[in-house]
Amino acid sequence: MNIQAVTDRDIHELDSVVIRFAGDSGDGMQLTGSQFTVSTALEGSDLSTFPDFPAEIRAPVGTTFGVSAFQINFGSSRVQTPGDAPDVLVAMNPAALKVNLSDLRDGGLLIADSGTFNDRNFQKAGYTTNPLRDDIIAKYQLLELDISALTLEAVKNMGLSNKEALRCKNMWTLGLTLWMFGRPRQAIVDWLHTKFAKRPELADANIAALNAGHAYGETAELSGSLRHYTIGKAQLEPGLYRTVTGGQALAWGLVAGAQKAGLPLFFGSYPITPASPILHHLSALKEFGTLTFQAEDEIAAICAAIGASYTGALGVTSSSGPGIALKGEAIGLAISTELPLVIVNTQRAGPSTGLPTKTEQSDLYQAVYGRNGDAPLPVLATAKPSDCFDLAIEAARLATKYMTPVILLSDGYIANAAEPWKLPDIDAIPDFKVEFRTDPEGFHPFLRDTETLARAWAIPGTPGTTHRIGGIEKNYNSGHISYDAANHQLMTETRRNKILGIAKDIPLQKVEVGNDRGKLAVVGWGSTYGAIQQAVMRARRDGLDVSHIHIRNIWPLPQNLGDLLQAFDHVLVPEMNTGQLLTVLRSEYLVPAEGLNKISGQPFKIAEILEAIRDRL
Amino acid sequence: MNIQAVTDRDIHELDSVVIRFAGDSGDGMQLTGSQFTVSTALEGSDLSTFPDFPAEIRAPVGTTFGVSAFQINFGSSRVQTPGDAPDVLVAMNPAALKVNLSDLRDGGLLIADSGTFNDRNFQKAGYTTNPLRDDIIAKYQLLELDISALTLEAVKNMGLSNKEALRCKNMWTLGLTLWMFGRPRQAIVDWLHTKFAKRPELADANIAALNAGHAYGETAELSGSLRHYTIGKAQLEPGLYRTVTGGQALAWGLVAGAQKAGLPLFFGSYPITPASPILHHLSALKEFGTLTFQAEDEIAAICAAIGASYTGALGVTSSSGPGIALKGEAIGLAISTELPLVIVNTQRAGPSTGLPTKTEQSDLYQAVYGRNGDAPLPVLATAKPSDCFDLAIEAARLATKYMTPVILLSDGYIANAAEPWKLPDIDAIPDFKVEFRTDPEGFHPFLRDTETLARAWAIPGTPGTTHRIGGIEKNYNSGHISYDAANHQLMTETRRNKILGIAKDIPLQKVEVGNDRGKLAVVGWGSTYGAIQQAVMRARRDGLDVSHIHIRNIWPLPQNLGDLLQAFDHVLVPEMNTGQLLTVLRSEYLVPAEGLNKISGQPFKIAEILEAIRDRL
Amino acid sequence: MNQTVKLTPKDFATDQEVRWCPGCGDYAILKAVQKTLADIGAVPEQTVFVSGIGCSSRFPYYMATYGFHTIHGRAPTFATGIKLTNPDLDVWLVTGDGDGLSIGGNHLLHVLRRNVDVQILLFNNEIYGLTKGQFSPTSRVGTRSPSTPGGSVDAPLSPGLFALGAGARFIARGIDTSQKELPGILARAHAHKGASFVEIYQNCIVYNDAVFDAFTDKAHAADNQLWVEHGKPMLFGKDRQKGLRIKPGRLALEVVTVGQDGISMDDVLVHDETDKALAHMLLGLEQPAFPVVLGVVYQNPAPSYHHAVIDQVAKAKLQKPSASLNAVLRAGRTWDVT
Amino acid sequence: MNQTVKLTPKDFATDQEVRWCPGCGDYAILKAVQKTLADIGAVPEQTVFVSGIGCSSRFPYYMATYGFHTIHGRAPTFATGIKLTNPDLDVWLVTGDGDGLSIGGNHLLHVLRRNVDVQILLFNNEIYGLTKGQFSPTSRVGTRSPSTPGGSVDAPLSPGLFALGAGARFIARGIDTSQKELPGILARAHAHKGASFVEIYQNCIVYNDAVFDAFTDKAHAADNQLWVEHGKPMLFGKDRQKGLRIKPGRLALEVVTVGQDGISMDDVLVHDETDKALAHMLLGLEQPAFPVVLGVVYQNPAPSYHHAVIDQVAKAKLQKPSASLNAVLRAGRTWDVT
Ligand SMILES: Cc1ncc(C[n+]2csc(CCOP(=O)(O)OP(=O)(O)O)c2C)c(N)n1
Ligand SMILES: Cc1ncc(C[n+]2csc(CCOP(=O)(O)OP(=O)(O)O)c2C)c(N)n1
Ligand code: SF4
Ligand code: SF4
Ligand SMILES: [Mg+2]
Ligand SMILES: [Mg+2]
Repeated sequence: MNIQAVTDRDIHELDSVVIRFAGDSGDGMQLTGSQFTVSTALEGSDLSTFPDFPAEIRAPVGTTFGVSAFQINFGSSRVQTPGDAPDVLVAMNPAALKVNLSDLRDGGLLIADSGTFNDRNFQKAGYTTNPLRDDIIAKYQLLELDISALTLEAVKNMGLSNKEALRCKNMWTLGLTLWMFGRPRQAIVDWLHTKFAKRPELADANIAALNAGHAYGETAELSGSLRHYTIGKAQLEPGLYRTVTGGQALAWGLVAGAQKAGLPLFFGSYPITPASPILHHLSALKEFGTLTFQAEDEIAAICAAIGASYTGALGVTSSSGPGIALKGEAIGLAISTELPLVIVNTQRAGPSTGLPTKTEQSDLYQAVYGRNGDAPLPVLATAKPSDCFDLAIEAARLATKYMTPVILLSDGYIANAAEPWKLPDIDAIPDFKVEFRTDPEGFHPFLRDTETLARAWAIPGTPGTTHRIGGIEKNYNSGHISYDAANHQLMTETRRNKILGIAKDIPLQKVEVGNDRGKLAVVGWGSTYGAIQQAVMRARRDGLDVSHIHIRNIWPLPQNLGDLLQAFDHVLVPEMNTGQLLTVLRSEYLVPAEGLNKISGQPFKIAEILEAIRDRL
Repeated sequence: MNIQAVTDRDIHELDSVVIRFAGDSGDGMQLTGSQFTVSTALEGSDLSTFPDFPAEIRAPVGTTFGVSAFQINFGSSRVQTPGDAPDVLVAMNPAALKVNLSDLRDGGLLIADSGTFNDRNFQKAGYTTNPLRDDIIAKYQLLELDISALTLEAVKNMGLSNKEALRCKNMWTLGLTLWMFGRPRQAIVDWLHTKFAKRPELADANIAALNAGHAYGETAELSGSLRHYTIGKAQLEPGLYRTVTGGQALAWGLVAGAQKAGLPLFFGSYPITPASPILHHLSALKEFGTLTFQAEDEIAAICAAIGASYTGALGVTSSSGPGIALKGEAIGLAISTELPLVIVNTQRAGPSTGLPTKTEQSDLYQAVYGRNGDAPLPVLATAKPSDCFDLAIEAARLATKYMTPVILLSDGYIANAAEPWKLPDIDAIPDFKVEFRTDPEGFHPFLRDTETLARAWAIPGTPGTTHRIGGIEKNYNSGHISYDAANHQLMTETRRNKILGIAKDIPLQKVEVGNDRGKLAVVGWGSTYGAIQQAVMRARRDGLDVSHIHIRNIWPLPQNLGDLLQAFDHVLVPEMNTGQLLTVLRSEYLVPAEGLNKISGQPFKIAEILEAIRDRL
Repeated sequence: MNQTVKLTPKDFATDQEVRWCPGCGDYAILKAVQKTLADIGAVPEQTVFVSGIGCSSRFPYYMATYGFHTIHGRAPTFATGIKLTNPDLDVWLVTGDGDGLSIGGNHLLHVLRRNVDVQILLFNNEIYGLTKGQFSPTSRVGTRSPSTPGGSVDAPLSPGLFALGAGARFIARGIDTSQKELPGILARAHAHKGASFVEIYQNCIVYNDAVFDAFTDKAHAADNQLWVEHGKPMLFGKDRQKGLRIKPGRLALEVVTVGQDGISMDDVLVHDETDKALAHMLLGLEQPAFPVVLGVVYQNPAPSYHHAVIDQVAKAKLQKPSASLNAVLRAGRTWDVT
Repeated sequence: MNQTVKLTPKDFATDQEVRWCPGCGDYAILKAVQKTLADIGAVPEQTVFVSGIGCSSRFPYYMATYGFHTIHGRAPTFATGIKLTNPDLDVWLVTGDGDGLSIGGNHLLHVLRRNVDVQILLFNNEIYGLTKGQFSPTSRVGTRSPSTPGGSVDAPLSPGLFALGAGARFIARGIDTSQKELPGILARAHAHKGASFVEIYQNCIVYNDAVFDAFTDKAHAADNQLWVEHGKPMLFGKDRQKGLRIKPGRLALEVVTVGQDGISMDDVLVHDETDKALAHMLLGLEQPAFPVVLGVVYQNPAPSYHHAVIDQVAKAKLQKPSASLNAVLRAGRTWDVT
């Protein structure tokens, strides 16, 4: 479509569009975006979204720090990222324009609600004059509509207060954009009916606004800039799909993991942005026997989870960087007592309180190295929303099979972003039922499986296996506390070897895109997955010898990774931190890997990585 | 001397002896050892001690886990370590024999109090028969004395209860050993008079026992095994000396550091083994205006210290691994608000509670990497007791000059061990007075010194510079909170560069022993200093091309370290952990360094390192 | 520490845009605090506002004084370090029901126990505002929140009773919207030497709107708010005809109506803010049977923590007037190597 | 959960050598607890002892049951996870004045507030034993310790009043050496549903010897120990002639002597363990003016935390009997790609 073609010479991109909805926290942009996502998904497009909301709950109306935005990239090809620059920007007020305009690509379409472009709002947004009259606007295709007035018109005499009526603006806007890209409205109509079941007049008004926006596109006489575009279906694997966010997928994965282990799920957590959604989702899944415990703090949350594991549940705790910091001592106890535990870290921008609502990958050091004593544990990292489901199950498997805490890294972007997900059949997922130790014969709590080195797990309530455990070093042969020097060396090495041995039980490192040897390997982990992959694919189309390697097992690393990296002339490691995976790879394999580091609280753009690739080839 | 000569062919060692006093927690072995140390030091020998006490406060009498030991190595040459194997072992009861005999070198002298070698004690120690009649004893020179009876005899009719009288056993033993090695008694007599000022009869009795033991050596008819030896003075640098433990030196160094910075010292801490001595020493130095705050936990301790720094004091907090783990979140705040703070970690064996009274170096990862977000800070590590004084001052200098928290690593061995210390002249130490920002003109809290990148430090009470700080990201140009993407990148890089820039302000890495290029560099940090140095010196005497490099600045590393390491064919890194400095060196310099790892809660023996050197050359 | 020109509430406002939701009770409290500082003649540079994390804890950014927005739950510990380092500073601590009673309960306990001379303002909205509405330790049983879709089951804590159990010596209660009374209460908290604890009922319009209506809204206020004053009979109700008295022969209070079944003014209990047993009963009274007790419920001063701490330092300095580190190092056994 | 052969105290002892100092009060408590378990017919494998860190927290190693020696101050949180996961277990929590009231104060607060069904034994020796004798939150002002050579200045906390403020519904007190009474008190704590809090005065012979002598040693015991019993008059003294009564017209207690200035038995207050106001007064009584109140001071049961938690799960299961994750994933909007 031409508003794409203007800049992008990449034919494979022609069939995708990036829209950003931006407005006041109160304007309901997140709703608009997620509903647009749904009806787009239902049309079979591939898509990737990026909700970006302010730290304030509801900042004063019209202020720049109160601006909330939702970006969606959808198309008939594999999309993978929310897109570098919007092709279409919807600005519901001057503040939204101020914050977002610079991201709109040259030649892009700007839709502005002129109804809100008045002096009071200019001033609140820090404009002295009407920015729509500014020269910079010339770069874009401007579509000025008094959406406020059009909405009020659409819902008048429906018995709404002016405030309520204006709240329908977002549905009017949604209707217009749905028309532009030929997306159906029915799903949204249904949703509005259920959402406002108790207040049908609101449902009707919102639907009226939705339809009015749609009709406006169809009938209105408009500049060529606004046209009706069609976007084909994406070539997704056949199957049943839904959209899923990382928070949802992670919660469901934990439930599945507990089921596969045959254990009740105990989830101990303390609210923190952006980790809370997992707590919220699980709290609504009690029918699976899931216990969710909102503790007094993060320490209580993890300790309660360890207590639950000690008692025979799958103990899980979840937080974000600052909260995980508080769990360090308790993680050490779980390592020392060798109890299964899953620790989920939905990373946010740090250090300290940092930028709670912005994303970052800067807790890798903390996950791999951040404890006192020699305290190794497995670390996994999710690549995207749907991946959270698979890795939550894998975390449960490793924790119970090896009797160890496992850290699962996600981040704020993955937690809130949505993508289409080909639904797995839970029953088809192999299980890994736990067998508790019940035989008193020759039992002691640190008896080990000769193969996995996992200790025997006997739980309270079992006759004949009463025992005491704790954080003091234990005798290798009896499990009793021991201050013996040689024994401490043996136990430390055993704990270490147990974790390193997991490398034999995880997938070998594969190359996502490109050859398994060559000029340049771009090595990533976590949510940079999509951006790196798109960049590498584009570079390869331009004939560059570059491969994409994505690491899910941060510790222990896959057995073949060292050889794989040695097979490339250059290794580039893009991270949303100052170079943390980089440290691990360099020290493990002595490869002269270099970092590409973005610490702005924003995901990488494809172009940023592509440029770094070009610079090196 | 022959009890040395038996095994040791190393002439330089001929003039030093290793004695270990071992007995029940109640037998006062630590006192015996420290008093022997004093009078040995006063005679001008070089020395190094190793107190090794049980985790239990006072375990039941006669049990093996209640055994307390004190080892001292002293001689006329540079000693540096408490010695690999004792030449003389004093065993006050069977349990002490059981625990310590295997360490006594072949041919060594065993002094046993036969008065305690009875069936009840054999059984408590886990012996079935009298071990002194065992064949293994043949390897050693056994001197059996009924010290109990001899002591009772010595103090009879001095009006002591039998219990009190037996308490004098340790002084009798001390008297005997002092005679053996020609050490004077006066200092101890004086000490006993002051110690028992309130109970002169106890002073007299202990002195009587001391003299009796001494007289016994002089007069008794003994096998050739017990003779009168003379040990020459060590060739120490001229000057005034005292013995000092790491705990003392660190406390004094902090007081000195605060004085040099011109700030009051605020010390917030929560008791924990083996870090508590620092709190105890500082609590008795209030005359310097030092405030010591025993907080409700480690988090409160560090936060109070940060609050004090915010208010213009030198905030210091101190703990050991598990306690430091709890401080992680607050350290992040100090990094984000860029406030000076000294964090002392007296490391102990981990993970978790681990072995509280045993030493280890396994918190380096935690110090360098153990925080959420990109949160760099300087890390220093002390090599020996006296070194604690110098590095505490250096930590205060870096913290105040660069407005950053600094982690200072010590360990349980350094904290409790004693060595002779050439007393510095405090007045001769250059100061680094802090200048608070008082000029309101153009002030904002994150204004930076263009050279150090340190921010302006304006404290409450100052007119015209009122401001607010916190853990949320701050605008580079105003210090106000900012969610701006580019600003976060800039601030993260600035914090990073500030810390990396410290490399320009610290000593270049020197080579302790040997050449600055060659076959093998043995690289150490912390309390392995003495053992590595002795091993390298011996290896060099045997003509091996090996050098000793000791790193005090763990982060940032000295600017020349990379080139230095590249100049050696092999790099060996002995650590009392599973290889933590190793990770840092390999990732920073891509040198194929290998580790020599001891995780037994015991310091390295010279022989262990020497053997590793020989294996590689 | 005295200033020349009297400052106005405005002088204590910063240039920073206030970032609470429109209609949040925090705005009213901010107003009352700024007024209080003006009333008491506070000196901006001698005043420090310390907070943890939460909507309420954003408070310092809006006060033109020194301010430290610290980490979640730990504000009391920073305040302790600040006060001990410079006792001349006037330290105010702002916290929330989650910050102060959930993650921070232990520090609140110990700052009260030690009687550190700070004013503690706990904004109780019975919810976690900043993290989008989960229930808190003061949320009533049955509170539906994102983490308790079926309603919360944890018994709520009474901040006042908790403070009393912690050894607090000044306990008061106010309401965000009680602009008439709040500044007076805050001024008393400020005048009190030692730790003063003020619980302020604050309405979170977004996540817990109207939880306090039963006693805060106009219609019910008079019959459900008992503003106590030392030495005054404890009366409430539209025409102040209702009062509290001790149940004859019992260790309990009851509501009586003056003029009904022989109850006279003399039967009504007179408030004694120094009576700990009475405070315990008043703080424990629950609606609807009883009104919500507001104002200064308990005050029983004792020396502040910093006095004792600093006295010890002063004593040590007196005993060793010319303390020299060189001397300390050289005390005890030394020897010369020549 | 019933056993065939009745177990003896010995059956609850492990083969591990007990590692407390000779003469430590912990030995006596261990004896009393082992006797209690035998008396109540506890089932070893259904019993779990959870502790933090400290001399007292070594306790689980000596009980032939399941045991978890956790980390400093956090025992209540582990106990909560254990009880919620398997409510059939009988959970005992052992802590110290440092473990439970210093670093662990917040968790103790919340386990009491939530009313988790565990027996909490706080060994109060008014000192940090394991770390070699620093003062604790219950140490009296002036306590000389390695960290307070000049004497401590922090006001001590009253464990009982703290527990009451936290919402505890069972509060009792005992003495390590009171072997006659202790097992009975522990049995009552065990019988109580919900969190039960028992403070046990424990002598640390090494670092704080004899701090409790004023009321524990033979000579002073009778006149300084008031063992309360529900429904019985509160009498004490050698020939039980002394008692407590309410000061006429005041909300306070006073010591009276039966037979003196017209005081008769009827004047002596009868203990009502369900009376919270009375509990507050009794727990607040201080020596030497008053005796130390011992025994079950307060009991006022309410449903245990785990019931409510588990009921919600049960209800959810009822509402969605055949819950299937496949179904949950497919609920809401899905589409087919063919
Ligand atoms: C260590 C840590 N854990 C959790 C959080 C997330 N968090 C921020 S504020 C808050 C609770 C706020 O509740 P409250 O103290 O009542 O303040 P309010 O927002 O209601 O005013 C939480 C859980 C955090 N910032 N830091
Ligand atoms: C995180 C942490 N901080 C500090 C310590 C050191 N520590 C162990 S026990 C203890 C206090 C023990 O006092 P209390 O609870 O009264 O037990 P007691 O020894 O007196 O029975 C302390 C401070 C620790 N083990 N862990
Ligand atoms: S969320 Fe509630 S407490 Fe927070 S600012 Fe909004 S209204 Fe106020
Ligand atoms: S130190 Fe005290 S509390 Fe600890 S075991 Fe010894 S006597 Fe008991
Ligand atoms: Mg709140
Ligand atoms: Mg104690």
